Amino acid sequence: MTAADVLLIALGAIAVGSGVLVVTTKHLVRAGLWLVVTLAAVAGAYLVLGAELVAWVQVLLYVGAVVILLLFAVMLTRAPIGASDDLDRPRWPGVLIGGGAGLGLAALFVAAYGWMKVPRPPSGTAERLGEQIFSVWVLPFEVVGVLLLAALVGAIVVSRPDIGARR
Amino acid sequence: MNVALAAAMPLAPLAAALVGFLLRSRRSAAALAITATSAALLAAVILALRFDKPVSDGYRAADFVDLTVEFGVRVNGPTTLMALAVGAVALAVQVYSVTYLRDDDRYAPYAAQVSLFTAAMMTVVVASDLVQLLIGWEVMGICSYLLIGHDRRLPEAPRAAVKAFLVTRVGDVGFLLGIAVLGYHAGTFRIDDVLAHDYTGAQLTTACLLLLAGVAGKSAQFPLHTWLPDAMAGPTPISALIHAATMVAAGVYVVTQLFPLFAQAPAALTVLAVMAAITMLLGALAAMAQADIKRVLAWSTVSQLGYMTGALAVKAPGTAMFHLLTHAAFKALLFLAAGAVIHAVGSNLISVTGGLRRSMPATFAATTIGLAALAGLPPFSGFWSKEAILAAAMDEGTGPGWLVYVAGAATVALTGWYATSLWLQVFLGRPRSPAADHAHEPGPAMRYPVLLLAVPAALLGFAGLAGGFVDRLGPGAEEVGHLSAALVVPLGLALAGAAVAWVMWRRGRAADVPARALLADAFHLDAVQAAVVSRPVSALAGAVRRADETAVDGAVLGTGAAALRSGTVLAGAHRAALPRAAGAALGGALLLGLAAILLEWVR
Amino acid sequence: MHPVIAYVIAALLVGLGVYGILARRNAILVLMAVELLLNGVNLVLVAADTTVKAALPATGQAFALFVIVLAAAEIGVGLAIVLQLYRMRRSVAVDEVPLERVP
Amino acid sequence: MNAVLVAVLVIPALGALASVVIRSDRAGRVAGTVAAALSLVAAALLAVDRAPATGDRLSPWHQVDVAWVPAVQLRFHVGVDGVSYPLVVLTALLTLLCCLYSLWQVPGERNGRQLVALLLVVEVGIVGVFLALDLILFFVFFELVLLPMYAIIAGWGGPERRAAARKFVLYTLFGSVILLVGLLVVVTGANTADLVTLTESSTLGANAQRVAFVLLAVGFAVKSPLWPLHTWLPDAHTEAPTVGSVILAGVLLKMGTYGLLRIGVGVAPDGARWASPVLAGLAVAAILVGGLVCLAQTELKRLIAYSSVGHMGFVLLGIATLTTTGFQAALIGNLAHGVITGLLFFLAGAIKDRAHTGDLGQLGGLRETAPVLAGLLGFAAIASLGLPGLAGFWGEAFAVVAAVQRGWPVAAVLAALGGALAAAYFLRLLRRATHGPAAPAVVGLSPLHRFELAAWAPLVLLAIALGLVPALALTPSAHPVRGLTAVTHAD
Repeated sequence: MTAADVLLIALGAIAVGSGVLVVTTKHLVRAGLWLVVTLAAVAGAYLVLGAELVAWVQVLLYVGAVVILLLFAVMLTRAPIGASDDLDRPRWPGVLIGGGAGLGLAALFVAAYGWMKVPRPPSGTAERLGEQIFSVWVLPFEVVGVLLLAALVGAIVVSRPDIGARR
Repeated sequence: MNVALAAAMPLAPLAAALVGFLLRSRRSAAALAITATSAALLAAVILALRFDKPVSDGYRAADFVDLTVEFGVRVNGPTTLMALAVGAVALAVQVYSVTYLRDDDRYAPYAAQVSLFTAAMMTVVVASDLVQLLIGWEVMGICSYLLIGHDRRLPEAPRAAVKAFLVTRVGDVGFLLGIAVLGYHAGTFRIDDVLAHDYTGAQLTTACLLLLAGVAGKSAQFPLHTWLPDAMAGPTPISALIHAATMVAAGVYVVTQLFPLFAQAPAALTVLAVMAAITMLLGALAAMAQADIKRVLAWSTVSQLGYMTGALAVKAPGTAMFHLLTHAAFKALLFLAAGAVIHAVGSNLISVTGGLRRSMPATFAATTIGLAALAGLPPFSGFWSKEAILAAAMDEGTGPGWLVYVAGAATVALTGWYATSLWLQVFLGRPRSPAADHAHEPGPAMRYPVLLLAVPAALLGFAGLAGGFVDRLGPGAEEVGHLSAALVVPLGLALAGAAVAWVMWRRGRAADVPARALLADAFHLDAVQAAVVSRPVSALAGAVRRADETAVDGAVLGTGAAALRSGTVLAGAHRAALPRAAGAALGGALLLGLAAILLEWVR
Repeated sequence: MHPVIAYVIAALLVGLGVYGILARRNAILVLMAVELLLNGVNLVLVAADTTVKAALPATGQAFALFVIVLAAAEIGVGLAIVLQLYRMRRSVAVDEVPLERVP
Repeated sequence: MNAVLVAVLVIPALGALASVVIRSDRAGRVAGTVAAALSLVAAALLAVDRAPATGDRLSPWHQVDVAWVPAVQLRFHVGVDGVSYPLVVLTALLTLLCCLYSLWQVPGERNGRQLVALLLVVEVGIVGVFLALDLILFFVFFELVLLPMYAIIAGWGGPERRAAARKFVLYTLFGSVILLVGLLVVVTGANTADLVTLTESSTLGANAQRVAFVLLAVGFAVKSPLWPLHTWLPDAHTEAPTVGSVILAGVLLKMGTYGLLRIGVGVAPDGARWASPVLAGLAVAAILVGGLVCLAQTELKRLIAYSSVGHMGFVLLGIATLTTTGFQAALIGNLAHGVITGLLFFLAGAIKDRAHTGDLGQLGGLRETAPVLAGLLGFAAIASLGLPGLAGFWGEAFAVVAAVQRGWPVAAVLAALGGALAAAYFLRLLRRATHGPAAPAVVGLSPLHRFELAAWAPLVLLAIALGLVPALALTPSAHPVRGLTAVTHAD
């Protein structure tokens, strides 16, 4: 049990705990806020695992952008501020499949890795990752750029009823 | 030369038939048909005069590698006589038809069909190969179909035509199979080779019994005789042709040609004897009760054919051949004379005739000769041949021989009765209708064939006294031309039958036969045939059609419909709302994962 | 350090995400659950860098970056659709989305 | 002569192209007809200057063998021998007659040059099937026929044409899929697709032969068609235009029986011997079922279609006996059926066009109002019922003889009874349609056109010629047939 393990367990507990709240809370806005906690905890886990750049991108992009976007959407759809009772459908299929998937995967991982010990990897700095992305993964990178552009255009077209509407 | 003559006999009428179907003009059709038939008759006459020893020649027509079929000619004694009879009767019929069908606008195809009929019969007569014989055999069947259905005014004609062809065709199934058995074992269909081949007993019995089915169909033997009386729907000259020299004669003729095979198959001969006995009695009994001149003659043909097959059954093919020839002469005569009577009174019914003796003296004389020959009165032709058959049956001495003898003797009495009765009712007494009152002789083209045929009908029996003629008849003609004391029995029976008819006629009750309805309908065998064969086949056909359309095609259409329906169901299942779709997808993924793990774990 | 800890956390996050997708009716909450799921996957990718001997170093991290970008794109489009849906039907409940083509 | 061999395939293809390209309808039809006539001449020329026989079982008179797609070892290998030659000529002849007929009349006054073009494409496919000496090439031609035929039925057919065309194409496609699997079993098992090699020296194992033969037989049985895989046929025939029915019955069905004999028996003789009793049983069932259904049938074209089922039953029975007699009977039966049924469909089409009904209950007395038409119908029906002296006799009678030879008396008896049934239903047809008083539907029929007579006369003459001189068809095929049975009787 090294310090890294302890840290990881603590961050994991936070992530999973707030994740549970995300999918169970009756307040829409709180779900969004709990999501922030989860994402932040996962970013911490990245740091522990030595993925510095990923961690910061996670904070910037997820916590900074995605969640804000989600909260905007909550507001734009005029969600009620208080608790609402109609957020969930019958739970058991979700419990069954979700539990099965989560615990099953966990069991698989445990079976696969056991209590294997590895050295701490070198930290993934922006420099190292950047070399990788702009040499080996440059083609996917470009493709992702095009995809983002397409998503941008798509989001605008879909959300604006006056574009493409029949006159 | 003999070969060429023999080949000309079928080929000349065949050519006339093929060309004749394209002709429209009545005059050229008649000229062509009569010329060709005359040529065939001429060839037959020359061949009969030149004939010295049997010849056979042919060429390979069809190569089935293991089996070959030959087209050729095969001439022997009976061939020459049969060809003469066919040619003579055919010519008489052609000439007679020119007048008889004076008002018919379909004379041209009719003449061509008669030519084809003649060609087919000639083919059967001279065929050197069983398959070639089968060709003539069945073409005759289709010609009889076409000709019986010729008369458009008779509503029953098409039905009778179909019946004639179908009944004989059912018999031909057996004939074809018999030929197949013979040809397969001998490795050839050549008649000479087939006769020379050494078959086992079982093979011969099978083949002969199968051939007998075909013979029974063509020669109108019980139980396939039902088509012949109905065939009267055809024009009268056609009846003469079918009954005298072609079609019905073909069956008997073929058995005489193949007799060496039958002689080694006693079982087949026994069956033939039973068939013959039933046929002659049945025909005579049915003839007694008919109200229609032509139907009397038709049933008498059935009965006389029984004599011929009876002669075959007692191993006397030459005698059968003799009766075939005398019968050809007097039956052609009788039909053509009956045609003259029908032409004169405008009806087939006996009840509208009467007293025609005075108004139609030539027809009267000819019919008298014909009926006397039919009844077996000396010295007319039928007497000689019938006595020879009965003597042969007596000589045979075995069970089949006695069966044929007893049935034959009884039939003699019945024949005497109905021949006399017909003669008295039609020609004697007084006219029983206005038409009969004003009857007159037909034109020369109809009169002369009748008168000419009267000559052989009267005198052909004496030919049996000539040794050369008897030799030509082939084996089994020992009894021909020999009279013994035993002839007293049949002669007495014939005279007794005639006497009874005379007495009944004098009392004005000539038509009062006991059990008339039963006899007139020939023991309801038609109805039996319909109930046992026709109706079940029709019902089966309907059932099969329904089954084919619902079950077999239903399975096909059902496959299509099922595919469509399952497609619709699956498509509906895929149009799920997001939660269900997501649940299904994620659950499916989970299951796949579990399955993979399980597989790994099992391994 | 023991990578299995990170893996188990990732697996649990995936399970939570699946549960959320299946159990939530509100489209925005479904999208949040999707984010949880994606984070689980990302965590696996990053943790895999420590255990898998790859030909190139830090491949998992590069993949994780791509996934994050994709997630951003996805959330953008997804929310646009949700807003459009809200505009049309005054509701964002996923099980009220009509399957038939609106005439 | 090898150029002629290719020309037989190329001329109709060019003709089809020409009749589509030419703008004028009339000129397009004429161009197509000329191409059909030229291809008939080329086909007839194939009998000239034959190469001497090199093998026992399959030695083509002429052959062309060039690589086509070397990557998959596909060769363009075509050739003609005594088995295929009569069928090639028959195909060319029937196509020419159909083109002639289309010069005069096209159903519903729809586009005639397209119909002619499709007929020519069908000819290319069918002739290709008969000529192909490579299994894959065979399959390509086999499938080439399908779509133009679909178009002919769907484009120029009767009121229910779409359903019938769909059924035709789906059903036969189903058969083709099975056929393809069978061909691939052979090709992968023997490692060659060359028919000459395969027939002369088969290297297939016993099990592979059985599997291959069953697959091939099912595939060909759909096309032939063999009961109970026949139900596409009546619908297709009833709805197809006259020329479509003629081609369909006349030569398209022959692809099935030809394939069964040439490929099924030729490549998998052991499999054929193993499966032959079943095949014979089905063939006899086809004969009887065809006959009985006809006896209860009330529609003219359907009746003729079902009669085809019976006739092809005789052909398949001949093949199933695996005797030379049976093979020869099957080959001449194929030809005779093509000629006679082609004629029957021409006549049925003429009657339906004029009387506007094919219902036997509404026809009647045809010989009173149209004696020539009635006479021709009578001739065709009589020829079709297997009257000795006409073409149909040899195939049917000798299929029965072959069954006796093979030692199948029951099959022989039943098949012969089927022959009697054929007589029954054809005479019933004639009695309903031609005899009796004239029905209202047949009063005032237009007289026969000279194009009609020109299209029918060759078929009438052929029916008589094949009947009187069967050697015309039997002599060329004697050698290959002897070789084929030598294989099947090798034990």
